[in-house]
Amino acid sequence: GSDSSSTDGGSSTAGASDATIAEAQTLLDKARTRPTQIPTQEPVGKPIPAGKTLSFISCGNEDCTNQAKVVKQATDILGWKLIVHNTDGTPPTLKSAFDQVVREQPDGLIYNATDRSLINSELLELERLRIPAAACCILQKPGRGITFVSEGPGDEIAKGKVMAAWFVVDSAGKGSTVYVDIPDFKILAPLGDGYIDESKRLCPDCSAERLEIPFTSLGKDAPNRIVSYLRAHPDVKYVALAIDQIGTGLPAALKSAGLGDVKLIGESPTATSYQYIRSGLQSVTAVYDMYGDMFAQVDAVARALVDAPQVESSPNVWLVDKDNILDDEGVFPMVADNNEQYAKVWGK
Amino acid sequence: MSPARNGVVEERPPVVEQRSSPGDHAASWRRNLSFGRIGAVYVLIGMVILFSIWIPETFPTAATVRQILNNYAITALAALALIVPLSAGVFDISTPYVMSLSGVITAYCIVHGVPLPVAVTIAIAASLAIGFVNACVVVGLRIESLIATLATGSLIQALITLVTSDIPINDARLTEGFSHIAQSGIGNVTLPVFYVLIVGLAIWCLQEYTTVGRRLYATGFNKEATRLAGVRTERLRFFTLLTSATLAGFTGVVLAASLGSGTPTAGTPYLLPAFAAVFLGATQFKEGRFNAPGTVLAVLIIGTGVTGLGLANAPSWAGSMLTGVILIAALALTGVQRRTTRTGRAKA
Amino acid sequence: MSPARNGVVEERPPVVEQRSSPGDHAASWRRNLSFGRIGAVYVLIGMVILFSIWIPETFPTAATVRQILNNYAITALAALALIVPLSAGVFDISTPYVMSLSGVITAYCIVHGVPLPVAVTIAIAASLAIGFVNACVVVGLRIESLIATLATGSLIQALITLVTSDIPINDARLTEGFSHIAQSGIGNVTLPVFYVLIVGLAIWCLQEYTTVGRRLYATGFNKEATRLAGVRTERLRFFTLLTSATLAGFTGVVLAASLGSGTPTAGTPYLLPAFAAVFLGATQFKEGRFNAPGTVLAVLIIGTGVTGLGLANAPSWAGSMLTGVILIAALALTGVQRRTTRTGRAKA
Amino acid sequence: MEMVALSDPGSAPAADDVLAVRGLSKTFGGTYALRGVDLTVRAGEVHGLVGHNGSGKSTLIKLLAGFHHADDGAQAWLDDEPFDLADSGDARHDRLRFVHQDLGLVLELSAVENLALHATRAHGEQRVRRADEERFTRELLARFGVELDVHRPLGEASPVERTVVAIARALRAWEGGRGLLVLDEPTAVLPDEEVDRLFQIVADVRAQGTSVLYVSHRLDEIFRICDRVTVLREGRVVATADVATLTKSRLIGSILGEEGERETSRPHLAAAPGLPLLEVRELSGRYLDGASLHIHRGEILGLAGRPGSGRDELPYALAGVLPHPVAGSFRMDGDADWRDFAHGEHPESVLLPADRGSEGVVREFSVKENLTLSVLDRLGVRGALSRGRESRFAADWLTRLEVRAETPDAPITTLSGGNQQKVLVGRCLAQEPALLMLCEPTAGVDVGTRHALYELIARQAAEGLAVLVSSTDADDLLAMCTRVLVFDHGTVVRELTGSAITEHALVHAMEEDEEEQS
Ligand SMILES: Nc1ncnc2c1ncn2[C@@H]1O[C@H](COP(=O)(O)OP(=O)(O)OP(=O)(O)O)[C@@H](O)[C@H]1O
Ligand SMILES: Nc1ncnc2c1ncn2[C@@H]1O[C@H](COP(=O)(O)OP(=O)(O)OP(=O)(O)O)[C@@H](O)[C@H]1O
Ligand SMILES: [Mg+2]
Ligand SMILES: [Mg+2]
Repeated sequence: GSDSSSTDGGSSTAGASDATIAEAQTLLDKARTRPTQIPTQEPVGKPIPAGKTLSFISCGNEDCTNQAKVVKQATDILGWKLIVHNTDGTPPTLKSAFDQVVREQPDGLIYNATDRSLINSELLELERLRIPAAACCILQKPGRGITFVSEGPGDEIAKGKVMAAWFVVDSAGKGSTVYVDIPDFKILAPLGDGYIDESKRLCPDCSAERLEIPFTSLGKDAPNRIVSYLRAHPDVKYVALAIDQIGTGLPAALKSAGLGDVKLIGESPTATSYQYIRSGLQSVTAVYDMYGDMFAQVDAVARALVDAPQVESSPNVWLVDKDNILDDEGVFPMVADNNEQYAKVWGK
Repeated sequence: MSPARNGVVEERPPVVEQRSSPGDHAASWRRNLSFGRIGAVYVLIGMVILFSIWIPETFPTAATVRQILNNYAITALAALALIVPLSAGVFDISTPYVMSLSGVITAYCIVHGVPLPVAVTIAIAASLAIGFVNACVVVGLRIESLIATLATGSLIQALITLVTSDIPINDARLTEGFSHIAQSGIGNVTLPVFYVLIVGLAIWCLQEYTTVGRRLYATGFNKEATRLAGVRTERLRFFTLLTSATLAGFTGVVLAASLGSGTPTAGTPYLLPAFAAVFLGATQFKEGRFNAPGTVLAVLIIGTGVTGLGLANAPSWAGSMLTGVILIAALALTGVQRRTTRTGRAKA
Repeated sequence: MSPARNGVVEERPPVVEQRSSPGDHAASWRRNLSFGRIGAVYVLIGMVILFSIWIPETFPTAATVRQILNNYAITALAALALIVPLSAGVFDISTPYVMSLSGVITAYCIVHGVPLPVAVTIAIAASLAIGFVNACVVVGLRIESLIATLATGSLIQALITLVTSDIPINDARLTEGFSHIAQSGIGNVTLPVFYVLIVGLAIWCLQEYTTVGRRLYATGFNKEATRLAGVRTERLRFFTLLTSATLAGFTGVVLAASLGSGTPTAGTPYLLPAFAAVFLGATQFKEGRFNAPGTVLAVLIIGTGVTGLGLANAPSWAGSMLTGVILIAALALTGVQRRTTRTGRAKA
Repeated sequence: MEMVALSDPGSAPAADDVLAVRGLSKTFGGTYALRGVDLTVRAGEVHGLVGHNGSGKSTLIKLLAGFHHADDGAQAWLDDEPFDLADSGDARHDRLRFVHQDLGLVLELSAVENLALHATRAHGEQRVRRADEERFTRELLARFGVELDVHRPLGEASPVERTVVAIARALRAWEGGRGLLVLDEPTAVLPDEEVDRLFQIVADVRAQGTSVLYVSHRLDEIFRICDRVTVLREGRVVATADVATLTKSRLIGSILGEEGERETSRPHLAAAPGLPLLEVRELSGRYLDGASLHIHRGEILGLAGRPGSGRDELPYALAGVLPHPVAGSFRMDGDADWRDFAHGEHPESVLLPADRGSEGVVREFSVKENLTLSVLDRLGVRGALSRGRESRFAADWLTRLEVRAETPDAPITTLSGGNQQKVLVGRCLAQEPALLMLCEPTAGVDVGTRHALYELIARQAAEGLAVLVSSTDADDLLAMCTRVLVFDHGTVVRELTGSAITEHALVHAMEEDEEEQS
């Protein structure tokens, strides 16, 4: 990445010291560079048998649908068969899907964002059947039927810190910011902690608050709630979004409320928010590496099947703005040759 | 005087032909088993046959039956909660919110060390209190029930947010003793299935074998005439809202136990399926009357369809498609049959 | 024959006393401005005063008015779509799904290079087709409208999933010309506000000043009597479902334009607020009749409350709380006033 | 009004009074429905209650039943003991039994359930004893000579059957002895022979020592069964008198507040010469079974026959509004082509439905809106409705029909039943049809209105309107019709014309036919 065009990097007196801004700038420069290496470099070391069957439980929303496609690429590399269990994300259908997995006894399972308490008995049954299960986006630690967890709370905090760095640098340590949180999604809480704490650490005089909006306001009155907050806090010019989905429709609402100068810092971009970034309606977003995430889970299942030890890894972080955004539409791997690198790790 | 003792008009022949004499058991059975009575049963049978041919290995098994029963028990409970008010012409659309509230309260209490029975009692008492508020608004302030309970639903949502800040309550204690309420069972059939049986039976008895049940129907059909007959219709309507809130409260506890957490929005996904089931159920068995067996049948039908499609690994849109088609088919079958029967009789 | 020509009873004095002479404007105005007529208006005024005292810097400004209008225009459109069928006694709860579908179709077409006017036409034509299906199911198969449209809603959902795989459609082209449909405006008041005015006015004229409107109300109140009075009630009911679908389709296009994307679930959050607004609206202006000004007023009230609370930095539960309280207060005021007027007059 | 009041209405109740009411008033929204009504019903008497439409009869009864709350100042005694009208839980209410106007039945429930609904309240029974209830219902209805499927919703039963169920319900578990049975227009839709049966029941009730308060607009009935009669006019008691001292014309005068009787004789109408307006061949439906008939312009054709004879189905079949298929053909003005009902065609006509409450009025509409519902197209240009024209139109018709309403914008439900009926007749006439079909045109209509309606219709017929009247009330046929068809088993079995139409002939025709069949 180049020096950020969006920062003036000028000397500041109040707020953050030049030193901390420089620290933030360093962090930011690193984060704006597209990663080139997958997190897990360690080869499995044993031949992974082909012809295995992997089950994937889809929650029925956009992300899950895309995840299924990515997992398919991974299983294709391994020569495995993938069974996708579609649910609508509600407890009965989710539970039904897990029941079905227990009955069908595949060689491995991948699922996401389902609390263990709903499926405790199924997970224990899978453990008994020695079927490895990898999950993402859950708060629980591995164990008792869960073989591997990617995108845990620690990874979220790291992402929040990078977003905070962008805010501090862009505002030259003089701004005020708000983090828009959806408490329903508990996995997003550490992200907010990372963002707010890091903002305050880098810039003790900056104000960084949290605005909670209910999950039900997504796609409806979330923009209005944010506009109300901003009108009541005219000094806040930086809005960090727990997920980019919150920002759908927000630029238009800001514009019609005369708040066009407010900058949006996002996370887990949607196709809409990429579009916003391209047209300058949103400043940056922290990319969610779906490829890395899914491949890491398949990798974990593969290691479990050949009794190779699991490896700890942290996902890559990448901050995207108008200047370094790719032209890709939809889902793309954060590491350009993600699939090839994994193939090498898997010995394929 | 007893009119039975005076034979005023014995010499006259009956003016109306007796359409079905009471002794004619065969005919009465034929009527009870007609499409017009139980169109949905035939749809269910048809579906079972279809799926058994389509996926003979996995569908026609005891495991499938268990899977359907276990996973749709809570939907059935949520639907049963609506029957009593609906049969008295009262819409209670606050029940999903009561479900969420009661689950959240139970979880909150347990996490704060309240013994399980006390926690459940508190939750159900709170639900009853909500029912009381509903009843006061609908009966006391004489506000149309549909919109009144929409309004109280909003109030309950506020209460839930106030208690939980929209953060699901999770804790190890919730996956222990508490979860047995929903997750333990007899021979792999979980307890909620038995709750459905008990609640369904109780409602059936209330509606079929008690005078209150009959007065409820009468109130729902014609409030004025029923009041003229000396029935205290307002008191009954009051009572129905207490019933639905209490049942919803109980369902909420069971739902929380099955989720192993107190989720602030746990109830909302049940709103539309529950209403669909109750209305479809009202066309079965007791034509035009909301009834428990019909409702349970309706839930079973949808459950069978969706589960069958899941076993067949159908694409995710197939589930919604089938739900819609089943609803229309069952209702159309019931209706068409009824109309042709009438016409046939007219010609006879 | 003309009634004027035969004087059957001319010798008798007319019994119809004109109690309120047409000249008595003051009394008629007093009646029109009573709580019983427009309880909600007083609630709105009270709320405006309260917020203006509470947050004098930000609330009583033109910006707040614009914010409310801009942000609730789509809710108002969604609610207006429900009025015509409801006044004929037909529930159309598929409208939120039609909204989603039409938005998705528009986005899909535009992304595939179809010119904007053609894309919008296609989307609205598709909505009309859905309306036709609804009408066939409700009128043709004679299935109760509430559950029939619940079923078709499920079918539409399936259609949406089929087209989009539940992935929102995003593209640069959607944030260009297309978004002007919703996002441009006149003096910071966006176009949807004007759509509400136009649609609301059209519905008002239909209901108040046309024969069709009168017949629609009659159908809703007593279908059988209206049919026997020579009105083609089934044809009217058919027509209402076409209206609601078309209006919902239009609303869906506007919603998609305001979101700048074709979101598969965009419409669903509008279901309950729209129904609440229509039912609250039916208690205003034209007591007991679903009407456009009442509906728009209801949306305004909720919008003002929620926006005011947002500006006042109230916690997130306050919005739902206020919504519930407003609904109950407006309905109770309207109802109580009406009853006391009667009693008062009786005592006089 | 020189009718003799036989008891001083203002005095306290005497020992043999079953029911005494003093100073009973009721206002609805500022309008008096009843003002200071005194009423005394003696032990063992049948007491008539008459009055024009909207005079307050039903209101009085609903006050007795505790359905409405009386204005302050009213006193009531039952068997010499004061009782609280407002407290419907008062045990003494058990000695008061009601059959309300329009019967107060829940039509979606079956006969068994309707009977049980009422009875269980009195006895505090919580369990439903299905077999007992069914047996009891069958026995009870059999004694009244009606056998209907006791498990079908009453909505599918005929008006007669419903009336019987309502009466049976009121008398359920009645032990006889002192008490009061209140019947509010029970005969409004009953044919004569059913009326006879009802009177047998009334006589039996009275023989058991129970008093009866009897409301009817059919004054003959008052003379047949009542001992005394109270006349209400505009919510006040204008007289209470011994029936034996009265003549029909004096009673009518008292009801209408005028001296003398307004006697209408049957109109001398001549059917227009030439081809009939409508000819119908082999009409079949649920009850109709190959009925053929014709009607000329300027003719008032009556249809007689017991319920289920096809007589009541015919107008609906001709209007093409039945849900079930209808077979047969028709032609207008002697066209060459016979058109087929089975093809969904039907003659141009206007129908006044039989059941005012469920098929006639739109309860939520105002008087004006109800009146103009069928003629909206004529009140505006191309779908636009002219408010001014509508108001003038409505005011014109309401005056013409002598409708007692506060304003044309008052809700229709604030009108008495009879006045609602006038509005509906207005709705029909306003359509200026060639063929008008009236079902039960005078059900619940007072004598004054009844004669006004007769005259109105005769006047229209004289101008060339063809009218078809289907009525259970022989008076309607006698007073209006120039020709009467008697139906049985779905076909026309007799035709009476001109002076041959007498009450005797009508009854005879139906009975005779009965004998032939058996
Ligand atoms: N809901 C109401 N609100 C206001 N006024 C009413 C209402 N119902 C009836 N009235 C008035 O009370 C009067 C008596 O009506 P009611 O129905 O008691 O007449 P009635 O004597 O039973 O006549 P009918 O023989 O036509 O049934 C009428 O003038 C009517 O306008
Ligand atoms: N619920 C009500 N609200 C307002 N006014 C009413 C109501 N019920 C009756 N009235 C009025 O009270 C008056 C008396 O009505 P009521 O029904 O007692 O008359 P009625 O003598 O029974 O007439 P009918 O012979 O037509 O049955 C009428 O003016 C009627 O319009
Ligand atoms: Mg009456
Ligand atoms: Mg009356």
